Amino acid sequence: MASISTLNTAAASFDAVSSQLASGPSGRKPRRIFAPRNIMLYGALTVAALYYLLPLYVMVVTSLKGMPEIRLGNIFSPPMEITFEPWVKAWAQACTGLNCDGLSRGFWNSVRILVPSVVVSIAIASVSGYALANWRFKGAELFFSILIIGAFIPYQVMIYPIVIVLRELGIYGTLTGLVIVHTIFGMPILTLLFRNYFASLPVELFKAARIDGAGFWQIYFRIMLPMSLPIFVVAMILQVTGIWNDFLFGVVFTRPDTYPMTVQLNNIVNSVQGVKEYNVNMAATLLTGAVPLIVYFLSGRLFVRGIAAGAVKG
Amino acid sequence: MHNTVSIDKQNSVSIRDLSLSFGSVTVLENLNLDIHDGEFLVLLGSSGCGKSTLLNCIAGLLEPTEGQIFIKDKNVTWEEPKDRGIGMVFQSYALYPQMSVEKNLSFGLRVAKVPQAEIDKRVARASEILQIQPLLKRKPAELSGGQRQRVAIGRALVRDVDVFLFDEPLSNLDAKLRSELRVEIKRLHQSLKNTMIYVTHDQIEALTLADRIAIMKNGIIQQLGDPTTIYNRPRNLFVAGFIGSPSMNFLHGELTKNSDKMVFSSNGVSFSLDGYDAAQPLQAGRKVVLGVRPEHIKVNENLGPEVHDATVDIEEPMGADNLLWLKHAGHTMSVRINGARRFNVGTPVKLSFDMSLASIFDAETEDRI
Amino acid sequence: MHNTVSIDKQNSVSIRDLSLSFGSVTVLENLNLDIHDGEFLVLLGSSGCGKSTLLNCIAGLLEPTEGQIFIKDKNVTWEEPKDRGIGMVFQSYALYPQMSVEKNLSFGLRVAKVPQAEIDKRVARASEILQIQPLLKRKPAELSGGQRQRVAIGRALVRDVDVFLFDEPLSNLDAKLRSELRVEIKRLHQSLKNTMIYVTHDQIEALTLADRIAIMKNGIIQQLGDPTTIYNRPRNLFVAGFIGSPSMNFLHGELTKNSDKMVFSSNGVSFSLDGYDAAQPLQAGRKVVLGVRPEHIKVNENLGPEVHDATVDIEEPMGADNLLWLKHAGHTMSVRINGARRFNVGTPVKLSFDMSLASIFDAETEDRI
Amino acid sequence: MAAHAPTGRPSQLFRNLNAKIASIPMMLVALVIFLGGTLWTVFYSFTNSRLLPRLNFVGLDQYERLWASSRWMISIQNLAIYGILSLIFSLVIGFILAALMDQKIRFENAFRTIFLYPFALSFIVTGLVWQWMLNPEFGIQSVIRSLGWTSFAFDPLYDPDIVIYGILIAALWQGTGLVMCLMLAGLRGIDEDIWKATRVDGIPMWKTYLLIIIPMMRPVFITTLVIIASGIVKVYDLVVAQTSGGPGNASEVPAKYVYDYMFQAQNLGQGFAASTMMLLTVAIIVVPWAYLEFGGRKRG
Amino acid sequence: ANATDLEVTHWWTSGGEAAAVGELAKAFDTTGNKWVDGAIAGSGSTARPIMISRITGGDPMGATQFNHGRQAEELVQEGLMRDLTAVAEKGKWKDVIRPLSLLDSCTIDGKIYCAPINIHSWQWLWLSNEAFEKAGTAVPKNWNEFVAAAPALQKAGIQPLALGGQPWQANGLFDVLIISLGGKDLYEKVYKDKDAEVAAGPEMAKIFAAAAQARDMAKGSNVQDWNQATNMVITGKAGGQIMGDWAQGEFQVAGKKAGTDYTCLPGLGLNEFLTTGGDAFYFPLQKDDAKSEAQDILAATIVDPKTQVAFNLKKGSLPIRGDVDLAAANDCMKKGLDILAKGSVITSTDQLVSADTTKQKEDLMSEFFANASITPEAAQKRFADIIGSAD
Ligand SMILES: Nc1ncnc2c1ncn2[C@@H]1O[C@H](COP(=O)(O)OP(=O)(O)OP(=O)(O)O)[C@@H](O)[C@H]1O
Ligand SMILES: Nc1ncnc2c1ncn2[C@@H]1O[C@H](COP(=O)(O)OP(=O)(O)OP(=O)(O)O)[C@@H](O)[C@H]1O
Ligand SMILES: [Mg+2]
Ligand SMILES: [Mg+2]
Repeated sequence: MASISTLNTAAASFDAVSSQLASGPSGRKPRRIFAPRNIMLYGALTVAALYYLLPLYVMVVTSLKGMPEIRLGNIFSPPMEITFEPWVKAWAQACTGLNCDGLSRGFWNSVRILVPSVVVSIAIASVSGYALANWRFKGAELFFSILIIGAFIPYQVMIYPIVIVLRELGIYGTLTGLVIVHTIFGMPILTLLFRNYFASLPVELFKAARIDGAGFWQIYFRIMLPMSLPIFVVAMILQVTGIWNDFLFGVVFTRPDTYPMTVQLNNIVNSVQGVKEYNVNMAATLLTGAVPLIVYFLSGRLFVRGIAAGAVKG
Repeated sequence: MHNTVSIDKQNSVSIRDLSLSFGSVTVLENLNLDIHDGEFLVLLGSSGCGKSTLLNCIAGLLEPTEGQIFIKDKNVTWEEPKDRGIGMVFQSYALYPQMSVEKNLSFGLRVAKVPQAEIDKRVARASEILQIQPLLKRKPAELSGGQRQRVAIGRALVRDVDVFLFDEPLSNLDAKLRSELRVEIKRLHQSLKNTMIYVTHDQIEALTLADRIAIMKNGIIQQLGDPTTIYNRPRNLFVAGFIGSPSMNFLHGELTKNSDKMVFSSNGVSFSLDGYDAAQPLQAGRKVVLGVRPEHIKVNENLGPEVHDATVDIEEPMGADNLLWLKHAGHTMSVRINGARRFNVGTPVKLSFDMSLASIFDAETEDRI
Repeated sequence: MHNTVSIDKQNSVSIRDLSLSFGSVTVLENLNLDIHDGEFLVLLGSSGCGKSTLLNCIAGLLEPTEGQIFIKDKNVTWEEPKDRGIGMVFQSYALYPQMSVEKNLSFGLRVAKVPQAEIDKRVARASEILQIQPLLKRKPAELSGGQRQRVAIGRALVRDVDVFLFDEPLSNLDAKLRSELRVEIKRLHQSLKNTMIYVTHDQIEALTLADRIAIMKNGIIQQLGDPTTIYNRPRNLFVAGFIGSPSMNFLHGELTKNSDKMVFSSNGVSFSLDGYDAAQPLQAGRKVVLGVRPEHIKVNENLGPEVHDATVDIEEPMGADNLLWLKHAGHTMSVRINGARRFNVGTPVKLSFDMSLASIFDAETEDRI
Repeated sequence: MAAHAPTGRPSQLFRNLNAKIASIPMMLVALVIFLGGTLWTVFYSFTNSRLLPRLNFVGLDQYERLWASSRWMISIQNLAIYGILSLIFSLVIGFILAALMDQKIRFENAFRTIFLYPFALSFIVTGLVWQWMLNPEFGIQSVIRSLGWTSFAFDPLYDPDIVIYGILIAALWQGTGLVMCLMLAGLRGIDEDIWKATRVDGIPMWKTYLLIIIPMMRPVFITTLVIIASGIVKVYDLVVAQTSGGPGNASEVPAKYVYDYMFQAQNLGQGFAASTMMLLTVAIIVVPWAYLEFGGRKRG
Repeated sequence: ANATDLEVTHWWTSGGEAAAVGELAKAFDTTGNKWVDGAIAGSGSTARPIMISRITGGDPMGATQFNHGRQAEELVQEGLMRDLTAVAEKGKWKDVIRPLSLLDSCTIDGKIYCAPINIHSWQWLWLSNEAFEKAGTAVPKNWNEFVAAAPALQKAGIQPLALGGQPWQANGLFDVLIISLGGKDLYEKVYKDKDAEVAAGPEMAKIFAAAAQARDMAKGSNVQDWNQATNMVITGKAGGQIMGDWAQGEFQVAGKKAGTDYTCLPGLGLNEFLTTGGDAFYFPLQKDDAKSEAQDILAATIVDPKTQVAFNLKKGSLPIRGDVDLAAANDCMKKGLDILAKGSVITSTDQLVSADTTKQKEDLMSEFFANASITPEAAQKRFADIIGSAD
């Protein structure tokens, strides 16, 4: 990339003067680590990194303090006395109404919602993307355009019609219903990603497979799938974070005993009993964010690669 | 549209009145082509002229807008690719990256549920023919370009097809490998005797491989013939200019009568047409283009009766040959001479032209006279 | 590192003990090269051998790990690219896509705050030289490949530089355009007389353009010399095999003494070495490789005193030439003959070899004997 | 010689039947949910439906009331401010970060992870954290005051005039990482030779970015713009979590208006009218883009 | 009967509320069924949409809290709610429930669709004795004294009036001002008769002026939830709060004693009228007969005297029947009961105006209370518009 060359700019100009003095060999190669340019570069990055890290730091620190300490100290000071009480409370004891089992129940509910929703939505979107990219037929692009415009429609607008559709199908309030809702709303962006990705694969592969006699599904499973790891990772991350973090559908399309973690979080945070227990709130927040964060940390590198492959090419 | 079409029994592939448009863009128009059994036919043309489109139609990967395609006397216009008895080799190899070479070769057979013993036999035979036995366990990423292309050919080979389709199979290889694989493909054809249809924009490949060449431009076949005919008797200006490197020298001028003999004159210089084998009577006053290939001009040696003066403008030594760019009566002309003969820029030289190997085209219709 | 370096005053670019590594990979090692004023030097080598890296070092786009670079007697090792008096032309053209051709040409000058009148003058001159005046208002996307490359050259031209650097400027163009632009670059050099350093992996370009060619392999210059020398007297097996298409024929064998005369024998056939100009004394028993170029073998015509038997295996007619692949005593051998002479496959032929144009290499060191 | 009759084109319906079957979910979603749902919404916006959809048409009444409502006007205004600023800032910050990241730096992975991790968190979480950070009693304001600057005031969430900027800070924190990612991918896609050419031409770095690189990245910018814009129109959770629209109505946004009127006020008609207005805005932005992106271009 | 799980949704999640729900659940569980708690935190405005979508979506809960009044009107009309008339007749609700207007608002076309559980009145001023002590003034006896004491409180660094940021709180406060400062007639003219002229008139102007005063006094209470505001009063950080009787529960949970630690002034100490809004449970139609049976049992349980006592003591609200013994009730509750007994009751706004109008009022009030630049006159004009188009 460009960058190798630009890195050297400062160094080279620094030495330019000395080399003009004589035709002989110029001086020692200047040290580059503390070049002003590097200081600015890393300085800027570090400042930006601090801005991004600060909230995380505050969350962690606050969640490890007791309430008295929070009331006295400032939010940035490290805990004088580390306590895991808030974590325990957030996970297992915090109450919403009569239920005092914290986030733990919501966690498993979330997992139960997450797994089928991610699997189904990715499966359907990847097949649609594949059909769009490789098996173009009349009207396909029209449906796709509608889908893409659909990505911009505020969810609130769609809630009512969906309630009606699910009611007519008789699956309102069931896990199936929620999975369908997540699939629907994941569809536009995922289909776009998959379509772009499959379109970026060499079309000859597809042609070769057809000549070899493979049909729609054989090509999908035996040729396309094994080549699509990066985009599946992107889709997975998007869906895991999206579905895990979803609040609106979780609250509208489930019932209290199957509330996902975010709803539980909202309940805990908003069920103020006396004073706001910031430490418990922060612990609960961290616990809720943990799953997408872990998924992201583990596969972030593939995410960036996949984004480059699927999103940026239009 | 014809209602009945007669097809020569010897033909392996017949294309009748084929048209294809993408939306409003017509890529192929009313194309007819018969390819004989066992023939090596090369489709040659510049980029975007519709070669791949035609090949994809034959393969069944594109659906023609109009027309019919017959393979081995069977109308396959609406058949699935796999049912047409064709194998196809792509420029980008199109190997399945996640499968080993062996799996790549056998994929089509496995899809067709051929018994394992049969699969093994065919893979063994193909890999022996192509000498890729040691590579069978490798993934495509672990192969060189040439090896990949060999595997791609193998994939068509195992399927025991009647017709091989090649879409610029060698253009991703470097010059050296290209010439090696060219020889191998030629050898393969000599031993298998299948029908092969080969798309390329490289005239050397076309000239060396083809039994017949079809030269295409804008979706229309300009000339169909064996390489020698195409090289020596191009049917029109386009074919003449397209084949040969460096290009044929073209001189614009007109036919005039000079003491009973017809001559070509241009920029005040006249060329005797002795030895030219005209397809049509030559009429004085007709505006024409004279085409002479660089190797058909003699410089300072073995000069014929008519001698022209020129000076060396640029010299391009190319090892075995030496290419001279000469200034001659306001034209620039390229001449190919033996690589051992060298000239300095600015040297005056004498030329003579071999009219028996030249071509004359009507300036208007651009067709050969 | 040297402490003092003497530089030949006539040299335009001098490279001293240049080394460059990317991390642990050493790409260039201790490279020395002097390029004369006004010379056209071609760096030729296969992909990945370090040609671009060397060019980028000269341009100042990469910083060498060790060594010095002098341009016009000035040590520029640590200078900015713009201060080195170089212009560079890239394979991908690297035109600024959203600027018109005119803006592309003048952008560097405007940034350097050259007065507008001067800019106009230089742009006008460059576009006249390159005949791109009608294109000045267009955007790069509206140009053909050849036109783009011309604009890219123009960008170097307007900057009035001492040294032109070309990094495979023609490899993105098709064969026809490539040969046209090759001639133009040659003409440009003849008129400008600037120093030009030209990277390519195409031997035809190297042979036709270069005053001198530097053949590189793995970051080391294998041979530096004028095209004729390189073609006819390659210094080692690599150079011999790299240059020439189709490749030189190599026969592995040994030197033996046959009735007082040194002969080369291989697979039970012996070749007289009469006429070979040995650089070292020939010793019997030495394992060697005999290299003969395809055009230096005669078939059935003008045969010399020593005649070998062979049969035609494959024939590749290429228009002006005809390439025969022959079977001869267990070797396959390529021979280039006139395009008008045709042979059927399987025909027995007689060959004779011109030893004065052959090369003999030590089988061990691979150096020319 | 054998005569063969040409065959006609077989029915198109059954060609690639599997592909069509596999696309049924997509078609259903597009038609029934997105198109159907939208038309349904628009249709009912002309009724005076309350808690349940009813077919009592009242013409444009709902729209008249909507545009007379000061809360709707505030919402629109907020969306405009928030939208424009968040577009500008996320593009600028995202691009600058990407440009910095593109300098072959060490620890690239670490930096990238840091910039991108907020993206993994929900708006609910983001809103809570920033509510906490911006809380005048405990957050940044109190910290700075305790450092001695006692008159320091930074409590955007409690000041109606600037509350939308408080939301913006949180939104940027959450979203710029993704923008950076997209921009970085775009930068990495730029031909290396362009950079070399600009150095040989002696063009300063900032001019290179401004005059050459950014114009070259137009497609990436457009993609990014569309992604950000679709998020902006939908902004809801963040506001709810951070301010619930307060203080007063100062941080209300259209999506929240829709939700509140549909469900809290039990006036579906009003909510649908507001939705329709949002859809209209979206359509004005998106349809031309979608047309250029998907309609006008034929792929090979 | 064998145990049936009945899911009950409600938005009682604060300390006192949760304790009260616990009593209800306990009572229901002893009938041999099982209370499945479906608390949705936030407030009615968060929870109601969810409840409504579930009912209209065909996945109804066993029972759900609504404010009785017009919130569930359409659901009933749509036939989605269970008719409780039989249960009511069996439990003689018509005889025991007092005031009877509570049952009226559950009655549509002569059928009873909900079981009222408590009476909530909004018209209370809660004062922190500790705060006034600190400010060195006597604990006020009415709103006017409270306003007068505000500067002293401010000087002592105490927030005079605590007010949470949620719109319904500002809206409630304003309605309290109408009744307590303007009187029953004014209230009924505005909300019952929806008389826009009165709403724009001079009497209302006075109310708006008072609201502006309240706005000044509430400036700086940066809390969101009502109980956080109450907490300010409990801890002496604020002088007082206008909030419904449910605030009582918070004082109780905090272990504060009425009279000594805090003072409550019904009707702001001026006009001792209470509105009889409150909560009621609705029972969406179920397909499962066992569930329907359990619904009836729950409905009966809710109105049962024992449950009424247990629940309302914890909740701090008033029971819906006159025949229960509230010996354990504290000062404030007794004051409320007295007022009820006197018959000084007014229909609550929930019953008088639609949710739509309420929402518009909330929008106006929350804007007015948050933004000091809106003049009382401007606010009144918008108010009159809302009343003019109210239904
Ligand atoms: N799917 C498509 N939609 C629209 N136009 C197309 C499509 N595919 C090909 N074309 C157009 O059809 C023409 C012929 O394309 P084709 O690929 O057959 O050319 P080609 O001769 O194979 O060229 P090349 O040597 O570059 O492969 C081109 O002008 C191309 O732009
Ligand atoms: N930035 C880099 N980091 C690491 N290795 C590099 C880098 N750039 C080049 N190389 C390596 O240096 C070697 C020489 O590269 P270079 O680009 O000079 O080759 P080249 O001769 O120009 O080849 P080509 O003909 O393909 O352009 C290659 O092996 C390449 O992998
Ligand atoms: Mg093609
Ligand atoms: Mg290179």
